[in-house]
Amino acid sequence: MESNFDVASIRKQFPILEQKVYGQPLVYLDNAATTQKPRCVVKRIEEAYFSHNANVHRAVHLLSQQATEAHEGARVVVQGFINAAESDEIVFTRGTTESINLVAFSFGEAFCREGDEILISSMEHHSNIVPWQLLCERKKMVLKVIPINDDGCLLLDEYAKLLGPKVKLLAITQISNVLGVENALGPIIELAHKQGIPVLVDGAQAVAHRPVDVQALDADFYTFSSHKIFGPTGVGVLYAKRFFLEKMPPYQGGGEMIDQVHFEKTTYNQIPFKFEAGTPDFIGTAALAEALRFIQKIGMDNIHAYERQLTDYALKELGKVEGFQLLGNIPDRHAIIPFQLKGIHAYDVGMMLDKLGIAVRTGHHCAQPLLERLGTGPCVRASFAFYNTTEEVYRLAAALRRIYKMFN
Amino acid sequence: MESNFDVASIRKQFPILEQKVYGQPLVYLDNAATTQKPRCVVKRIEEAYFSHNANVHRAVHLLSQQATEAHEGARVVVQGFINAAESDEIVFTRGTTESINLVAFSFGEAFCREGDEILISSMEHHSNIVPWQLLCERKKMVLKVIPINDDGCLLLDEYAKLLGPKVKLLAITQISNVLGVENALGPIIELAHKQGIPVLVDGAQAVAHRPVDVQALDADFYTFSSHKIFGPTGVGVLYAKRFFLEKMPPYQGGGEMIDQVHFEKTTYNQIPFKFEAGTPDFIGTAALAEALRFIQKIGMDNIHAYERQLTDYALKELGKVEGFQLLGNIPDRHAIIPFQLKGIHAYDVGMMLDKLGIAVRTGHHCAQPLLERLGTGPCVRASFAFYNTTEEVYRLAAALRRIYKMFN
Amino acid sequence: MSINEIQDNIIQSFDEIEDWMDKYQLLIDMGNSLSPLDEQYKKPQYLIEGCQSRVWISASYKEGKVFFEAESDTVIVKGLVYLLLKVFSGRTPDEILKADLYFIERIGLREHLSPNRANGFTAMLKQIRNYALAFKLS
Amino acid sequence: MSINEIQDNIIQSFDEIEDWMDKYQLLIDMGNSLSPLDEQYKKPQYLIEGCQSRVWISASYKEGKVFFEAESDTVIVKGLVYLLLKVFSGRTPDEILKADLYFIERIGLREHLSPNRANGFTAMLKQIRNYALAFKLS
Ligand SMILES: Cc1ncc(COP(=O)(O)O)c(C=O)c1O
Ligand SMILES: Cc1ncc(COP(=O)(O)O)c(C=O)c1O
Repeated sequence: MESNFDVASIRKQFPILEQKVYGQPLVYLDNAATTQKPRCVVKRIEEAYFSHNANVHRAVHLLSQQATEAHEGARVVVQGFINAAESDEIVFTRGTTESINLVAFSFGEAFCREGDEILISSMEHHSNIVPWQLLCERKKMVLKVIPINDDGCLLLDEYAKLLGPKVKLLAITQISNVLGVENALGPIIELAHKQGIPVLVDGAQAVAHRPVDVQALDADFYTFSSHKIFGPTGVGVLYAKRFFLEKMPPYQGGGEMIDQVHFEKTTYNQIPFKFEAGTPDFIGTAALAEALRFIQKIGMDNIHAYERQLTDYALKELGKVEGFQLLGNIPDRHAIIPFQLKGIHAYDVGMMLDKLGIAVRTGHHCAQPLLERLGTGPCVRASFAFYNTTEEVYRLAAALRRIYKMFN
Repeated sequence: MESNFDVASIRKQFPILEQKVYGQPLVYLDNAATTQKPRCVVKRIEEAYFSHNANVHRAVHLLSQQATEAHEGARVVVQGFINAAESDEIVFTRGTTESINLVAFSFGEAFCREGDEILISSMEHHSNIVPWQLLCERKKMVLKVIPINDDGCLLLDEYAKLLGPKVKLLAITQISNVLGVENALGPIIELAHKQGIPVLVDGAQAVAHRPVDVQALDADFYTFSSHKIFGPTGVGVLYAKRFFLEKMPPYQGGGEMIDQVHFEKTTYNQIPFKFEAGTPDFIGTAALAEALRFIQKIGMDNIHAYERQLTDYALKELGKVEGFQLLGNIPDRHAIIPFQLKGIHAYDVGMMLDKLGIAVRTGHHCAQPLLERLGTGPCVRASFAFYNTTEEVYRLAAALRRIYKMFN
Repeated sequence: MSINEIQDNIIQSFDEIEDWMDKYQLLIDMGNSLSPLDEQYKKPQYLIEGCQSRVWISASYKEGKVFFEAESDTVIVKGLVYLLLKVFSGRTPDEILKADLYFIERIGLREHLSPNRANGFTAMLKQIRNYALAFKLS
Repeated sequence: MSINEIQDNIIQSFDEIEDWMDKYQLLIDMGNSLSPLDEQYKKPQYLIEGCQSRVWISASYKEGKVFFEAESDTVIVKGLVYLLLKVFSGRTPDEILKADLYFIERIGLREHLSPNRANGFTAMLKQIRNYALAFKLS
């Protein structure tokens, strides 16, 4: 099945995959939590530290100039990766969570007041719930939630009913981190825009799995984390249309984000710097750019096609395992398989998989409301990246068979 | 002068110092902006990525357990480094700037209201000015500023007069990033505490140069950045006394910082996690711990003593250079020398130093109000780390002589 | 048998097993053999909520000794609970408070004590000590 | 001479110099030789404020040609300004708007164009084009 895509040679780029765990070769299926890094990304970090490490912007020396070029160059790489109209629309943050908090605060200050509503969906990650709860609390606003059906799919007519003049923003995930379902953002965003409502898309689970074009989506805000797309920890991206970045007040204050500071009056730098207070993680951004170049070379379409095959294969193989119960009933899953083994606590399944060298995640996956809605309690989540293989899926299936026996 | 401290062998740990710039061996004197990294720190990053990279907390598999141990272990290392009473009092942030913004927001929400005052000093970095301005604007509070004298020293009696029941917090730097002067935090904090006013200490310029003991200082908040103390970019520390962390509401919302999430009501995790929303930079924290261990091995007292000698030597040598004008008149400088060359714009000096291989910073150093107060306009700043040498200082002096001639 | 003798016994029975899966099979078997906790104790005041699993624990004090009963919703934690009760149940408060708990580490189950393991197990250990202290002072 | 011929001349005079310090000495000398801007133009509306240095630039339009005068508070930027005026002053709007400015890169002064260089130089280039456009449309 791996035509056009040589997974063996790709795996060689990821040294951690050669690791053994409890004497077993590691099978890393916790990619939705964080992804592994290719050699070139770590090499880029080393190179940056040892050849042009200096604080960026405003300095007159060569090292700083090189560091700034790497950092600002990364902005252009990110712009290209998600096809933003301008690199000024790319704000670097600490991660998806901070990106969303930034918008919740600054958009809230600029556009929201008491009684207004924010709309989210039932399948959001906590990071796309709690910032809005905090905003609603601070501004006495109301958080409304688009319901899903028992299959785990968004109820689009309910969504349409929730729209209205009080809704100031829709914040919605592109792909659910539990179910792997992709929301139909095209019509969803179109509907919101018809009523003049801007849309924030949480792309944390999407960017590593499918091509993203923020202009084609017409997303007003788009967020993702570097560590979930083969880049370093500690870096995130907020894309926002110029219009909003211009209108929103700064989030944090400090160095870099100012124009002039006086005790009486401070003026702010232009976008995107207005939103980047303090020394940025300029090594992290350079390494993120390297990660994006790496996957662009492989090709997002190739990755998407390969993962689709792998996911389909997994659904077929795992479906044959006694006691295997898949969560949700979704036409098309993006590299995420949530399940339970009948009668066995997810924690026990995860613990035993670990002893067999297989890393999965168990629990509520930072999406308690979703699991409550589905009424399932904690579940196991196997999530893939393009370096996973059919052999690994096979090992997962075999392990689950063995575990099922152990507990029964 | 280098008894007890072998700078040659220390330099070998910092590969970037072997770099050439415009054909000249690099003399890196921009350490107050960011510091260089020893091999072990970059090695630790590589090791972490290639042997135990996994999202921390709450997972059942071995990699995640190892990553969590590294991350939480780093908290204990930081605790030890600044002698905090508990590791729960260490909050990881993106940098000093974010640490201060966190306090400005959350302390502000918990303890401040209209008409209250925040006290800062005239020599603060923008990162310890603008967050308070934003708070004061949001809450209709008043920002008060402790003046300095023409020498660049804090006016302690003026300070005493500014204290009062309306003051909710004093935020002050330990060492000025422009002048290198250290404030007398002992009596300053005592005075504030006598009136029940908590104190935030900006330690960004202190931690790499002198031993810090937050309990001895009795600081209520203490902040610093990893990248300024030989650690990676993108990581910062906020120390706060348990009392305040317990009382303060969360800053950002999302994964990690929650206990239970329901659409109706969300409860928060215990400290320090309540303040750490989203996936933390767990690789960064592990590398910061490595940096701290590295300098602990060398010994902070040794570093302090060496840098004092180097600074004294520099003041003597540079004082002999025609046109050299030192900023401020301070008894004791911490590895920072701000100056101008008579009649030559700081930018021109910095540009020419760069061509001679010497990296310094020029401009307002993110402390516009201080330079305005001193009435000097932009200046040049040479700042040292313990890997700098007397030869390098000598090269700086020689370069300044040459530059002075070029422009005259 | 002293607390340490029991710990040593436990260590020995696990030491005889080489394979990780077999060790855990033993733990699972122990978990399955744990007598269920009376429903009256499955209430919030007896609950220790981990992030992934829950433990209920109750204690009684008879003739200077503390008796524990406990349960969990996961079998592996139940196995750990089984071992803990074996070590601690029926001991005097002083024995419990002075005990040096080393068997978990030694049978290779240290992971359950790590800050990563939000399974309520560490909290349960603390709760056992709290009970002992409370009975001692009562 | 065409704009490009002037650029080539500049490149040649810098090419003859090997040492960085000597190149910059030439730039400094050029900067020092720039005639000072009339005080009436040292006003906010003519100011381009960089983070580290400031540039004032004024323009006039005579017989289809744009004439620039400019100054900076730093000598090195003045040197760059000197070169820019040499290339652009006295040209028609169309010449200016169509010009491909390559000499800065070629004489090794690319650093002044980088996003790092908040010396107002890039903004000044933009301003020169804006003036040309305005005169063209007027
Ligand atoms: C005294 C002082 N405070 C705060 C900061 C801000 O630190 P960071 O940019 O790492 O957030 C700096 C560094 O520039 C500083 O020198
Ligand atoms: C859908 C979704 N949104 C947001 C996040 C939060 O990302 P981070 O923890 O990197 O800020 C995650 C990852 O956990 C996610 O899967």
